[in-house]
Amino acid sequence: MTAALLLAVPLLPLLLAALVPWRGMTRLQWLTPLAVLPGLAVVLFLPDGSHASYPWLIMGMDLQLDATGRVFLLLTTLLWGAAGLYGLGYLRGQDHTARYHLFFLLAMAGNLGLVLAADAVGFYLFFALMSLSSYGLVVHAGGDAVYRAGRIYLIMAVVGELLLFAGLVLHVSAAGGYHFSLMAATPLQPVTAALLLIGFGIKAGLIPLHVWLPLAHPAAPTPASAVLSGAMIKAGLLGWLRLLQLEGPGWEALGWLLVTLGLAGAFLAALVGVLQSRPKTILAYSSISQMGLMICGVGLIFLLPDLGDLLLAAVVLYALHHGLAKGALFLGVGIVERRRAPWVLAVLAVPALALAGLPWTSGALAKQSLKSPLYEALPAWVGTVETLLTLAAVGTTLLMARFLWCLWIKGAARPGALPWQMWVPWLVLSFAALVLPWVWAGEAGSAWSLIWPLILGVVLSLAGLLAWRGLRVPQVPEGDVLLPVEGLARWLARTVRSAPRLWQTAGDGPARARLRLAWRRTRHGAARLEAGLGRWETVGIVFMALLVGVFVSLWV
Amino acid sequence: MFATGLDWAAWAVAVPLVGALLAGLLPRLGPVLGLVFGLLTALAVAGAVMGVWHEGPVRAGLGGWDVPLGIALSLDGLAALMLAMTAVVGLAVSIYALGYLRSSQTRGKFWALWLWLWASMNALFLSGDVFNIYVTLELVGLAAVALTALSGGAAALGAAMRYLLVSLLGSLAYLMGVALLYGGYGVLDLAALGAAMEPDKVSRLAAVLMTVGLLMKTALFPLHVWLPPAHGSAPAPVSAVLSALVVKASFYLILRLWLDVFPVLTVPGFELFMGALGAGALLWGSLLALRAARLKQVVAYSTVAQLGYLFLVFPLMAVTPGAWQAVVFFALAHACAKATVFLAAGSLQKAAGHDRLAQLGAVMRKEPVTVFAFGIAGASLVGLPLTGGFIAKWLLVDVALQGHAWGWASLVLAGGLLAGGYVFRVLGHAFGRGSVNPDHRPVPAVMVWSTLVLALVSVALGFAGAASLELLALHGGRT
Amino acid sequence: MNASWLLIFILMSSLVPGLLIFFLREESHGLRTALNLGGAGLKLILVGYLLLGVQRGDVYELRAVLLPGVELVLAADSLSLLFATLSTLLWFVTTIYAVGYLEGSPNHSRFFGFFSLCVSATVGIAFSGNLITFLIFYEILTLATWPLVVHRGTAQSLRAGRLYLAYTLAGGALLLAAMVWLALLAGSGDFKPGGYLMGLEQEFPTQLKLIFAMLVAGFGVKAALVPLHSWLPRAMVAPAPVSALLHAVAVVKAGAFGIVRVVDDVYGLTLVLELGLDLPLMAAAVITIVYGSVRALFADDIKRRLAFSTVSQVSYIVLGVALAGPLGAVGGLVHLVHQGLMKITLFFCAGNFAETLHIHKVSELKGVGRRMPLTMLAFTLGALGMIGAPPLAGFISKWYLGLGALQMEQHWVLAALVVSSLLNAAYFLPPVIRGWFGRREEPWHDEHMKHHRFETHWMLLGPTLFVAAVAVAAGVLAGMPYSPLDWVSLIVEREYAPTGGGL
Amino acid sequence: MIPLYLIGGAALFALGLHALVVRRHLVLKVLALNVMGSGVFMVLLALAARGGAEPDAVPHALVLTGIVVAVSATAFALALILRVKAVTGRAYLPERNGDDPA
Repeated sequence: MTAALLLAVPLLPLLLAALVPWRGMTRLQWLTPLAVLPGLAVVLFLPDGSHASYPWLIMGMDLQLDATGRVFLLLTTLLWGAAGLYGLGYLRGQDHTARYHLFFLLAMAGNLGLVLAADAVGFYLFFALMSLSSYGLVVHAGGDAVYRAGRIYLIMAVVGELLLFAGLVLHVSAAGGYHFSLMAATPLQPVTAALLLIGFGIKAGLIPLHVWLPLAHPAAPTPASAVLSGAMIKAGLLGWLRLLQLEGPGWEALGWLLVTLGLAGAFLAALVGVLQSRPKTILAYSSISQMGLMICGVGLIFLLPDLGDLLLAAVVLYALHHGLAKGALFLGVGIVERRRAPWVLAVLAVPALALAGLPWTSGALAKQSLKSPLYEALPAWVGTVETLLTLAAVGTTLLMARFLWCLWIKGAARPGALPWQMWVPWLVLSFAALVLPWVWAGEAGSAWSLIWPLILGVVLSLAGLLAWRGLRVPQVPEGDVLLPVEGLARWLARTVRSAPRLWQTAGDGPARARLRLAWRRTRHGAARLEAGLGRWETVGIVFMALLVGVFVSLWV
Repeated sequence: MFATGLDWAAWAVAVPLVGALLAGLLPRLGPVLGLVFGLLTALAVAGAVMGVWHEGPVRAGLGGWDVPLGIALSLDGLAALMLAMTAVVGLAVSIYALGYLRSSQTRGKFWALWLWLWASMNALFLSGDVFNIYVTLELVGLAAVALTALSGGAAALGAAMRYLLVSLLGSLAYLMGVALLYGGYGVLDLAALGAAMEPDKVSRLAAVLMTVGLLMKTALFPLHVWLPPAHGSAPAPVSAVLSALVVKASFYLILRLWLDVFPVLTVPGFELFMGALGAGALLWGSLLALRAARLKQVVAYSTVAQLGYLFLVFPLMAVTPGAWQAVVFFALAHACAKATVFLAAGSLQKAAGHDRLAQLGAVMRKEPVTVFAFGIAGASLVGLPLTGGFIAKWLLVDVALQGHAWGWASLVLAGGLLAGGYVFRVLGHAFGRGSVNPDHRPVPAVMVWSTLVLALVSVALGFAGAASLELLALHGGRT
Repeated sequence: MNASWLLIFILMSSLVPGLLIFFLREESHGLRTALNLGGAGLKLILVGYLLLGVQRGDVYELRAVLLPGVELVLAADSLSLLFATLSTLLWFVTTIYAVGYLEGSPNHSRFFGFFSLCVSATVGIAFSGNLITFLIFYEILTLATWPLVVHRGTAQSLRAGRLYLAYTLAGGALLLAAMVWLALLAGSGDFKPGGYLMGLEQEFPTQLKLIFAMLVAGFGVKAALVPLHSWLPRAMVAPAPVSALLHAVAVVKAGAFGIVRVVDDVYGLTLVLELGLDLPLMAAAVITIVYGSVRALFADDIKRRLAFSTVSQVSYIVLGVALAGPLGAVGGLVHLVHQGLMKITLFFCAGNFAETLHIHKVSELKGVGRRMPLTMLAFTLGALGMIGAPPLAGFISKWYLGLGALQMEQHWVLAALVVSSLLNAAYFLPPVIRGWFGRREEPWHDEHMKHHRFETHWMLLGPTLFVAAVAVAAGVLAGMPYSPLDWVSLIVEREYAPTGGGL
Repeated sequence: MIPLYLIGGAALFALGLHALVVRRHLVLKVLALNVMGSGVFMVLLALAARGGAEPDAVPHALVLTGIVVAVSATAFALALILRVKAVTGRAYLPERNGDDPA
């Protein structure tokens, strides 16, 4: 029973995916949101440590539910279910809905499966399934800009996959098996750790590997953006939590690296995000920024192994909070496009403020649980980190203000009906931010450290709003550091292509012509010589020459 | 067994001789006589081979008259194998000729001459003394020239005339050598000569004259020029016999002489010289086969090339004494393959009315069996597996490498590749989209199937390597 | 009667129909198809029976003396059956495909005759019990493939045929020399796990190295090792079924299989390691893998791209064997099957595109997914498998290759695998993406198969989907008994019995 | 005496060879071959006489046989020349070697 239920979590979306593309099966699309049900059932009914093996599948696969997995599975099912329902309304009347649902279900299967995977191969399999099928979601709308976004997304995803492949193979080889339990028992080599760091970092939006995010999120249809930003980028985080060993000597450097990059991401992404004007791009940068905080949290786990359990729980909670809030924000973008009403904006302000850490929201809970362990930590630098974490909320507040502003002034792009499939999931996710603290027993911290950055952010936003018209805001292109890299790649491709000599097949071109000429000359020469040999006089001379030749040779 | 191997061997000479006489007297019955006497000859040869197999090498004077004045027959494994080769190819050619010459003016003459040639060759293989060899050599030469001239056109007559002059010149050189040998040793018997041979001037001079005379008849490069026109202009069965058997007869003599009579004279320089000539033949013949525009020319130049292999026997024997067996097996494989190729070429020429390669494609597509036979035999020439050619090439490379003769081994392999070049060049036309030939004359079935059967003999030879080597080991020359 | 005669029957089951087909008249389609499929089906059954026998541990062996010391040996071991089963299964499928593909074109009898000969030669290669027998069938394969390469008869295909012959015949000559030399040093031993040259390395180290190089170069021609590969892309002028079966399975695999035999069963891994032959072979394989991928990247013609991809992918097999460790061997050998399945899928798809819509170039694939979704699906699965996306077959191969590289402490090979996979993605993803997401405004102008019930002729579509499904199953169900991975593990266990190891 | 015959035979052989090469008319070529043959026979006879009082019978038998062969060969050659003359109108070797379209 457990085995069947666990397998059904990824299998049901897969089966549905196999059915929806067929002509005459359009009605099955309605089942898409229901494909998360087995996952929800697992979250609700299976105890921690539920486990099943499928030795016939691939090279043998194991699925397992643990505490971390349960939270991630909850987030994933909620978000995919909500986005799935939302998508039904969002795409009504559009072309290619079958294709959209196919990729949506495939990615869903991957995302659900990877949470349960208990071995490296299974994890990698579902991770790849999710990453590659999301391409279909990213490029769904079509058009040059979208294809560019898709291309970048795909390149990054494939590179990430391959680095992961290398990292996993290295670690599996060292461990002698690919089950997480076995792998956890084997010390991680630095190279392996680096590969895993980068491989998952691409997905998690670790700077400077984040460049695909600001391009892909605006390009994708809104429900897809919601799951991309809310659930899928968390898969990278989960990967780290599963595979990077949170203890052991020599990991300080890794911890410092993650803390530094995380904090840098939190601030830089906020800075760049504020300079954007498309709402979904702003949200994407916000995601990078928020992921920075979580990454910083992971780094802290390395640096403060004593607090590992608390910090781990905090990071997981943060992920849940961010996923739900960000999902709600993205879905809200689609709502505003159709109903540019103040109440919509008001509802949207809930997850936005939650992200910024408004007390009594999930954001407050998450931030508190992340920061509170730090108060007890001994090293002096912890204080600085804590302060920086708090300060990051200013950036978040600014970003949210900017987001709401841009959404308001640019809304109503696609007026149309607002079906219940859209607003119901959106409301559910929006208010999840308020519900979460009630179901999650967290400890309350000092509210002041949450509120002052929020207030500072609001003040700065208002100041910025007033100053906005008089200032020429510097434009940062979406994808920031991507552009120079892209230019370099183009130049390389051009150079390689324009070196035809290098790619010329042997035997083509001038060499071939020369060869042909030489062959013709040889043939003519041979014919002339043969004709000469054929003259009777020559025969006589050759005969005598041979007599002499053989005679001489007999004396040699 | 009612008769000894030698009796059978004598019948192998006598039967075709009688057949030739009868066919000459009764030209209208030529085909029937040819077939009947061909079969009988083959039967006699089979008896002779079995005889050698069971009794070992034998020799005896014919009719009780021994050497020097009588005619002595000598039969050992080598001779038996040559007889067998002649019989197999001869039989196939005879059957083929039934179809080929059906409507020809010349068929009356053909059968008499062909049986005559067959008898002469058998006699040559069985001759045990140098003068008898001269006589049989001359008989072979004249019969071959007559067959070449058979079609009667200007080209054929010119080629035949040239062939005749070359043949007579070669024979006379050989005869001069015989005279010198007799002067030196007073005997004519091969074995006796071999036993008495001293490396003196006269012997060397005799060896030179005899060898070069025979080289001329073997058409070794650069004395090959008479061969392509002769083989190219003769009727297909004749070309097949000339290319497969007649040149081998003179080579057989060269081999005999240097195995049984002159081995004491061999020096590295001579071996190298002959090897160089062989290499030259191999390269030159292949080159010209690659450029020839007509099918029969391609095949004829292929013969020039492949004859080069035979002369590698000298350098190879220097490093591995048993190399001659490999070369003889090669000759055997080549005979079957080359005869097949010529017969197939004849069928195609007959079907198309010409043998210009460029315009042959359509006809080749209409004659798949013939092309298939050509392909199998071609594979044997190239040395591809499951054919006699492969075993021959294996043996040649084997003996070369045994003696660490890398150069000769590479030459053998390179020759195979060149053969691949011209064989597949021909076959390529069967697959080309060339012009459609409107006047395709169907080829009689007997030609098609005899060609195919001979091709299959090439395949069978691929499995006969061990048996052939065993037969060759029964070598009675120097006893 | 001796059970070993089964081997002869297996050879005959394609040879006899092949020879009979040569003599059939062009019009007798039904009889020809019946002969073809009957032979293929019979062979499948016989091979299946043999498979069970070999797994039980039965010995099948036939010998005939060709020359003193030179024997023709047919024998069935688990490695033979890996190759034999693959080629037999794919022969069956490809025959159906070819019947559909060649509908309405001339020279059927010739085509199918040689086609059957090729399969006989391939199976002969699989069941060769020593090097000489291997060479014999190897050369017959050359001979039987050439007519298929030049089948179209255009100047281009004749040129391709010439090039093919020039390479393969030269390769064959090199092999012949190497084998004679080896036979002189060591006699002509039968293939056996661990090789039969042990003890000679003290006496003839240099000679053994040289012979190894010659053997690898000789087999490398067919396995399309760089720089001996350039016949392969040219040979793509052949009809699609030929490219599919022969250039994805029979010919290139024959070369790779030869290298496998040389490394595993002639020299033996110990000797290969002792003589230091693993590293050069590995280097050759890696260079080929990367070079082939780069060339594929710049090829617009679909079949040409697939051909260069073959160049690259076949070397995975060589790489796996060169790693000379059990895990690497699993990766290499299983790729023998996996690559065959995936590549034949891709070639079938390319054939379907060309036959149905006259699409020959990657750039023309835009929007083809709407018109031919099933073919495009098969193409996608094949392409993703080639890239190594889990859970498809290619991933299993690469996974084991990676583990094998690390097991033998050749970390750089892992890097090469990653780079090559990246390149694979770079040349396989664009056609897939273009096919599904590209938009085609104008209707398809020259549709051939409009009248068919499916997107194309069912004899083209059915085999394509079947091989795609098998390729997927080979990956997804790799853990099941009788999967390629399972069978390969059996082979490797037998090969490495003393040393052990495995995951 | 004997060396003279020997040398004479060799000279005849050489002369015949020379004529065979340089003379163009076919009858002359056949004559040249006969001269060469005579040279060989002369050598054989000289060798027969060398044995002492009793001349060796074997060379004589050889010469006789040789003459028979030579006569038949000559007859055949002359017949062939007649055919050549009848077909081509000239009793010369064709200048082109065969029909190879060079």
